[in-house]
Amino acid sequence: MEDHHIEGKDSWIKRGWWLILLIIASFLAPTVLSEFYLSVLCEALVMSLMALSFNFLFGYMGQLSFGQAAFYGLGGYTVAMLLTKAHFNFWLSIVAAVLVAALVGLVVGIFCVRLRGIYFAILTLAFGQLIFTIVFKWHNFTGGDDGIQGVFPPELLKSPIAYYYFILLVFLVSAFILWKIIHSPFGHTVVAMRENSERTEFLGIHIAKYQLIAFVIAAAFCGLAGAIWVPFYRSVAPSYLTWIKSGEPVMAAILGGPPIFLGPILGMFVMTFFHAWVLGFTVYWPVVMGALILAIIFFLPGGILGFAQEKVRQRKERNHQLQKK
Amino acid sequence: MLEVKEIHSYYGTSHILFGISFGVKEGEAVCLLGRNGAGKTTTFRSIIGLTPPKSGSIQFRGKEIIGKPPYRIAQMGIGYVPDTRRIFPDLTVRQNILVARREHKGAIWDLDRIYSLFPKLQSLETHMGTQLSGGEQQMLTVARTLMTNPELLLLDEPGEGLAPLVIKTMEQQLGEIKKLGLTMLICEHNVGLAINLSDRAYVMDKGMIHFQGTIDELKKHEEVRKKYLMV
Amino acid sequence: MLLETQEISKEFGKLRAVSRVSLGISKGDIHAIIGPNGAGKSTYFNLITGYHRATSGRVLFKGKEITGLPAYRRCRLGITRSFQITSIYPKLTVYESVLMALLSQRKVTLTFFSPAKKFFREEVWGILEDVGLADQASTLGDSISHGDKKRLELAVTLGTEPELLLLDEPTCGMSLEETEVIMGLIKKLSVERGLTILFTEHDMSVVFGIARRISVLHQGALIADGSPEEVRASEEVQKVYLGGST
Amino acid sequence: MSFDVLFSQFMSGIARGALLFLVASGLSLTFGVLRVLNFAHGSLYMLGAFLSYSIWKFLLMPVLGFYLAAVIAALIMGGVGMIIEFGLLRRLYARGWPEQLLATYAIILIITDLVKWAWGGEFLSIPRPRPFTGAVFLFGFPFPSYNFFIIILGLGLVVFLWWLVYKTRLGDIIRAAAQDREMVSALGIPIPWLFTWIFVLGAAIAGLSGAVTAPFGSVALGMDIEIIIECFAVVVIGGMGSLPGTLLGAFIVGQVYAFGILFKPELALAFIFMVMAVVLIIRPWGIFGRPER
Repeated sequence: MEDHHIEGKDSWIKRGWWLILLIIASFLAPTVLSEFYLSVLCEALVMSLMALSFNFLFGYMGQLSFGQAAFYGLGGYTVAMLLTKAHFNFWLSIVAAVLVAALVGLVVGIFCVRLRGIYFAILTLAFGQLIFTIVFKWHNFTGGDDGIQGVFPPELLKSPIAYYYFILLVFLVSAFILWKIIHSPFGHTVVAMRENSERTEFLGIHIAKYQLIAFVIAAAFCGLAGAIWVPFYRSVAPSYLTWIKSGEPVMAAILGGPPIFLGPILGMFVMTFFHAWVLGFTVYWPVVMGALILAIIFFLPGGILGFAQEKVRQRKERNHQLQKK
Repeated sequence: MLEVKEIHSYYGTSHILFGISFGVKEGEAVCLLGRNGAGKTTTFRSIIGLTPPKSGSIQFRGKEIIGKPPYRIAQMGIGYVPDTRRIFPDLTVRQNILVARREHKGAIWDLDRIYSLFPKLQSLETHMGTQLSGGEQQMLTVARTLMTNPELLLLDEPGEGLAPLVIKTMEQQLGEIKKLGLTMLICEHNVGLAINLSDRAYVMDKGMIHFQGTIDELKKHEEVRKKYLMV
Repeated sequence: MLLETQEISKEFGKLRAVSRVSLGISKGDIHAIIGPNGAGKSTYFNLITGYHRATSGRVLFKGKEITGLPAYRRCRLGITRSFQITSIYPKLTVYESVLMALLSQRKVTLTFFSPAKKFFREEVWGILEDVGLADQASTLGDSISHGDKKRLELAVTLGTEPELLLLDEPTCGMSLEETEVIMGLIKKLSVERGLTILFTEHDMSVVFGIARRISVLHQGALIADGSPEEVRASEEVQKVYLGGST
Repeated sequence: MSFDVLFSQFMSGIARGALLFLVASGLSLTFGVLRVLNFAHGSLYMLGAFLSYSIWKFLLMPVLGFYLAAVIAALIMGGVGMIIEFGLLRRLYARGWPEQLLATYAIILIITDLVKWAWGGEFLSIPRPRPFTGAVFLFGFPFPSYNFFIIILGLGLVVFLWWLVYKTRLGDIIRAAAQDREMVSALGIPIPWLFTWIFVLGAAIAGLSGAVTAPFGSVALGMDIEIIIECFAVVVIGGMGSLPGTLLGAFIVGQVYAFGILFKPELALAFIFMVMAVVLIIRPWGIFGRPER
């Protein structure tokens, strides 16, 4: 084990160079990108955070939530309402948004974690749609169909570039925290529940409790994603809570490769930039997305990264066999 | 009639069968013996197409059947009686039998004939599948498979979990079926029933065949019995 | 008595799978439960580990009643089981699987920020050495051999540092050599780790090879209980069980 | 609250329940046999509604037009169902359910855009067909007679499905396959064929139910999501894949909706979810459902 550890440290720099490069590149991005593509990049980062939190449940715990948009939207609405109606402090509004999403996640989670597989997916979808309906129909409180306009960030973050750095920082810190959680004893337990929940229960783990904690964590990060997006976009609308929105992280995760940490981020970047590009010549984005989903399911099982990993593994195996001979 | 050659089967990623070969001739009864986990059930699942082998060949009446879906293989005349019985719990006994009915020329089995072989089932006709005892369930499973009018019957652990007296009855009924000219392949880890019914035996362990011969030869071969069958 | 069942029964609809079984398992013993298929061994196991809840009767562990406790709570008290059909983590490595058990047992599973791999290195390696899986520590669970899976399962159960270990057919589907290795292992664990072991087994050579006490179930009821010699001599046992298999 | 208000809400709840049963039964049947949850079931319903509108306009037949349009729409949707099962789902049975779910989700996106492109975003409606244009008096209170048409249709479907599932050999096969498809296959019954026809039947029922909602004046984009969420509530309450469960679930959801609207219209859906939550606490797998394996 000692050897393994040393080797691990040594190769971290070797293996992590491209990640460092990516982070440096993302800090330099505003100097080269047009304002339009900078905003697309912002959206990609925010949605990637949502996709990461979704994948914490899906890729690691093995539970597919089809209601994450509700938490994303709740985060957005909380910030919007606190800023426009209560003229609350910006930073505290963000914190409040995370808390609201986590709290609603707790209530919804209590019901949902009792179920598995497809039943969990239906129930999260149903609860998500319920929250959507409440927001949509509660006209005098949430603005109903019109949503809430005129949500402004503080002076410090007024410029798109400043806000981009804010989003980038929140994204990097959140991604790092999620990465830490996944590799912690708690994360190990979550993965073990996915692999064999019966075995794990007989090791003394109260399955429902751990699923609930994971659900709340995911809801909180989704809320955070919504909360930082709305002041950038200056408005929030009920469409943030629909199941079409919930479908996006599902698709990003499957596109990128669910069992891989960076998979959903890659998936979301591909989707967001593709979206921006497609909108240039047609308004029928959903049909394109639908076709894309089917294409991935049929031709790229395992997602982009999963597919690449499998290819690398096959090549290694082949080399290995050649060496043997 | 059935010719299995060098099949390798996997369950998920684990390699279960390592080049199994054996054959069954028309009209005979052959048994596959071996302990739990020796690969008997996987062999049966490979034949019926539920766990198709990755390599090798299985020919039924001269036709390759690997790669065909289970229902095609069953339609060709192979009847599978699974070890866990797998009665349909939402169906009555009668429905369980009738659901499998398949008309084709040369069909010899119908409800009357089944009931005359298993009179117990007639008296339980309207019971739900789950309300039966282990022995009754086993009869029902066999009856259900017979309704498909198979030419080759695969029996996976027909005596599993049954009281000795029930096993005797079962043995007798299977003997009668055999007399009708049905070819049988039986697997067992509890040697009694299979040996009494069979003409030849194969002994399996860890996914390989370790012995083949007539029942008399097996009885004489003490080392094989000790090593692989623990009797 | 470490574990005691008092008149426990379990009914599934009309079927009485376990019928008023009273049995005590003393500390440090290697205790076998035998009986034909369908005798109720698995159900009896499930009643002890909390997979099923008894229809009537009581289960006591170290004198405390645990009849109604859920499985994870019983595990925390020190009762762990293996499964007849090996129940492992297919996509975790051997090392990670054992680590999972220790994380749970030492109650650190609610730690969120320190890396899991830093925990309990020595203990995990100790267990892997004990069961002879150290050289396969970084292999995935579903790519090791059947015999090694059984060993892995034993290793995982050891990770929960149990006082009472229930093994459901520990040598099921193993070759003779593998069986002997497992038997030696069970004996060794009982001595070195002071474990109490309750196991079911089909293979009579294993049962009479390592059990210090044997209980025989037949159609859900306890029909004999005693030392291997006593059980072997019992006429009733000969009739229902040993006689039936030869 | 007076009796006539309560009674009238009860009757409108029954009608709503009948409509929900029409849609949810197809969803439940498909899930029960294929074990595939068809997210796009609501989209088939929506497409059925739009199709029947166009066929009705094309036919220009005053009395029979509506009924004929509904039947043709149902048949076309059956065909669409066959294309979906044959072209997509069949290749995914061996995969995990998340991929199946995502595939049906993709179908939703595609059908939604297709409808938007072909019919635009307007609300469309067909006038109530004769002889269901007027009102029927029950205990002296008037009710739209078209509601009775829906109720009769719902009851007709209950009887038909009950006969199909419990009284025919095909029904025996359906119930057996819902329990253990491997074993059914090993008995020589062609499972792929069975799956295709069950899916076609489910799609046709969805199309028919879409068509008969057109006279309610609510053919529009978004009707797919609205109905599927309520259908999920129905099957979660009643139990996935259970015919009596779907019937009971549809009745409950219909009633809760009708009385919820009376109480607080904005939160009618919320009441449905509260009932769902209560059922889930007591029986996580629904009233007539079975625990998951």
